[in-house]
Amino acid sequence: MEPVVHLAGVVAVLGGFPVLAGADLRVERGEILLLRGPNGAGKTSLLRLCAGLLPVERGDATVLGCDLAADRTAVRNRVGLLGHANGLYADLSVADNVAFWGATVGASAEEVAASLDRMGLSGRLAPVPVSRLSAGQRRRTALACLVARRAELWLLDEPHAGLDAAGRDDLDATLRDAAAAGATVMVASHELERAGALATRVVEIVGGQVRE
Amino acid sequence: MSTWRIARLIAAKDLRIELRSRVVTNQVLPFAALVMVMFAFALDNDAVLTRVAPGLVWLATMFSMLVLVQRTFAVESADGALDALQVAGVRPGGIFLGKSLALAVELAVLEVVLLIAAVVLYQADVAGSGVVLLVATFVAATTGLAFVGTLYGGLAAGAKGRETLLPLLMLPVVAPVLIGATRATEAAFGTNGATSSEGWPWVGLLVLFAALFGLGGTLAFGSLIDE
Amino acid sequence: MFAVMSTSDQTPYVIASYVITLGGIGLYVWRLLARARKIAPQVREEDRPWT
Amino acid sequence: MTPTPTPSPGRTAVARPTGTRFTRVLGAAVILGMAWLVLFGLFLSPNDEKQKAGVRILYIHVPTAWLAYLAFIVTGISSAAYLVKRTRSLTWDRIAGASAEIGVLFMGITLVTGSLWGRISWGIFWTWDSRLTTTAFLFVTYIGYLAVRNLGGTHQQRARRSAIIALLAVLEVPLVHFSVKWWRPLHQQESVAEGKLSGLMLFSLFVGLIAFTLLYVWLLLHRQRVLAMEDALDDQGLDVALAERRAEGAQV
Repeated sequence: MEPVVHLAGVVAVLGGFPVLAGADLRVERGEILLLRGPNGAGKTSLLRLCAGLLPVERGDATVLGCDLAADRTAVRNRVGLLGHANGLYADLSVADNVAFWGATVGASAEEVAASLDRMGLSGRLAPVPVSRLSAGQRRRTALACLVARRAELWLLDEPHAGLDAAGRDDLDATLRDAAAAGATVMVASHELERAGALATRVVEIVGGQVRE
Repeated sequence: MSTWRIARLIAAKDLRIELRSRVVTNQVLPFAALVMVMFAFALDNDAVLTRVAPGLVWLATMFSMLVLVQRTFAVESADGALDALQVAGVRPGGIFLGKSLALAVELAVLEVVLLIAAVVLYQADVAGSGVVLLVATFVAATTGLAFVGTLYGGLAAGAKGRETLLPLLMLPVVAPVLIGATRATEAAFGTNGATSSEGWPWVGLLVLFAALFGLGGTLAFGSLIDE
Repeated sequence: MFAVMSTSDQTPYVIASYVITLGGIGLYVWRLLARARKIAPQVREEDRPWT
Repeated sequence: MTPTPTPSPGRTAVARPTGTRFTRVLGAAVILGMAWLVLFGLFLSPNDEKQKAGVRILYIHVPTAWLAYLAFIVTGISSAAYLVKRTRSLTWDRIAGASAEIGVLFMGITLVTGSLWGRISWGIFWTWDSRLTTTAFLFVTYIGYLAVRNLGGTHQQRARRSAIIALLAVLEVPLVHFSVKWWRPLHQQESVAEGKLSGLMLFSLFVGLIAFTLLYVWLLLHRQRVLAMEDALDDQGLDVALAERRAEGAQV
């Protein structure tokens, strides 16, 4: 079965610096992969590359059957990325944000409502503008947007950061459900005991390279 | 998702943000009106003011547009929404048309205020037959400006330290709109004997400008915001 | 149509235009070749196919 | 594929970094041409009975203007060539960049000599006629293009972004030209004055055109090669950084 993500000797450059220096990685469908590694090792760049945001300077990268070196826009609507930034509109309410991001990929109103429910946001928080939310609540909103995306490949960068205990449980449950439903998840995280229990496989990223 | 549906979705989102944040109504409109008053201080001769009123309206529009474009893309890059839009695989042409539509609506509101200011402050008056010409000029010029503003605003929003690039790139490009719209508005106002029939060739130029940059922008936008 | 200006008055402008043109180009050429000489040693031989 | 750490090239100075036999011959021709231009333009050719000595400025003003326009046409064509998948190569991007830079230089000179000529012919430094205004507009537009060129990102991103801005600029030129032409028709005096050069004066103008065209080709070759070396340096720097990055990975 063709791997969801296949990287071979991938080099990526950011501001002249090789953030990825020959990364090799294979990820199969349904896996929850944990990417561990010190700051600046290249975790974030790897996720952004898989999402088609970072150009492949050298090497080959195939995600969901799309060759990123040739055209890195084809893969985008099948991938969900939650980076350090939440990608939310501060002036809009929680419900408006999730509805907008769901609509960009054609999610129905029910799916949007389910996503809000899933992350415990359908109550009094829904009409509140994102600008007045706490960091944890914003993270939940961003996750709700990701759930509404129904992506085949989930890419999450330090998702547990800023979440309270309940939030982390919801997150883990969401990721397990997504993997069970056939999606593939890649999580970059420092929190080993938390993410370790969740992951089906752990890899180390050091100096822009991947070590099993 | 067709490009038009995406465009409507993004335009609605932008306008809803504006309704919630009220930046245009509370900050940009007063700024534009203030610019018109400053012109009056600077030129302080009523005959001159009336004669150059059309030029001043469009100059104030240009400067206010820089602020509007910077605002509309600051909203996107504040929390990484521009990246999220790209990852959502939204057709760049749709983003371009959507943001242009929202920008055009904001520009139109701004131009109405400026026109009122011109009539009140500069005693500009529209000859009866000129009204049709005036509306046509404003619609064509606003569309062209919205396309150019969104296109070069997208490039400037790409990465840090690019905001200063926006005026350098955009202002030369809108020179034909400044010339065309001003001449057509003069014809509509009947300034120094201009008849409204003289204005229509300029409207033709504005329509051509809007069409070219509408097409060019839809094709080029994806590459310009790709960081 | 043409401003009344004696030939002798015009000469400084004519000289100035030639000095500005040739001087500007000379400056650009000098800066260009200096830049070439500075970075050429660091570039590998095969990256300079024209030699 | 681990890159072999590049042998650090010796510090020996390179005799002709971007020169070849062809550019040496071309360079000699350019110098000869310029000498002829100065000789004929300033000394051997007579004054014009109407413009008097002013006509001498035209022998350099007109060629630099022509070459500036040619430079921007080359930038437009090579930008289009880069965007077409079949002919995509960074060489096109470098030609576009080099030509635009030379174009801005020539355009700047054209504007200065143009205003000097205006000063002694019509008594004023600047008139808003359609040619001068379009020239000034192109000057500012391509300064914007050069600013876009060094916005960073990979060479491919730089090339794609610059090519699009160049094509948008090309789209823009007719719009500006017509809007200005309707606004202020061409200045009768200038077009008349140029039209009727003859004899030695026409010859001087001809020498100017030849000399400046050769100069443009010479500059383009050298500038493009400097850009090629700078890109190669970036890639080389990347190999070194990659080696260091891998070493960092190995120690942990």
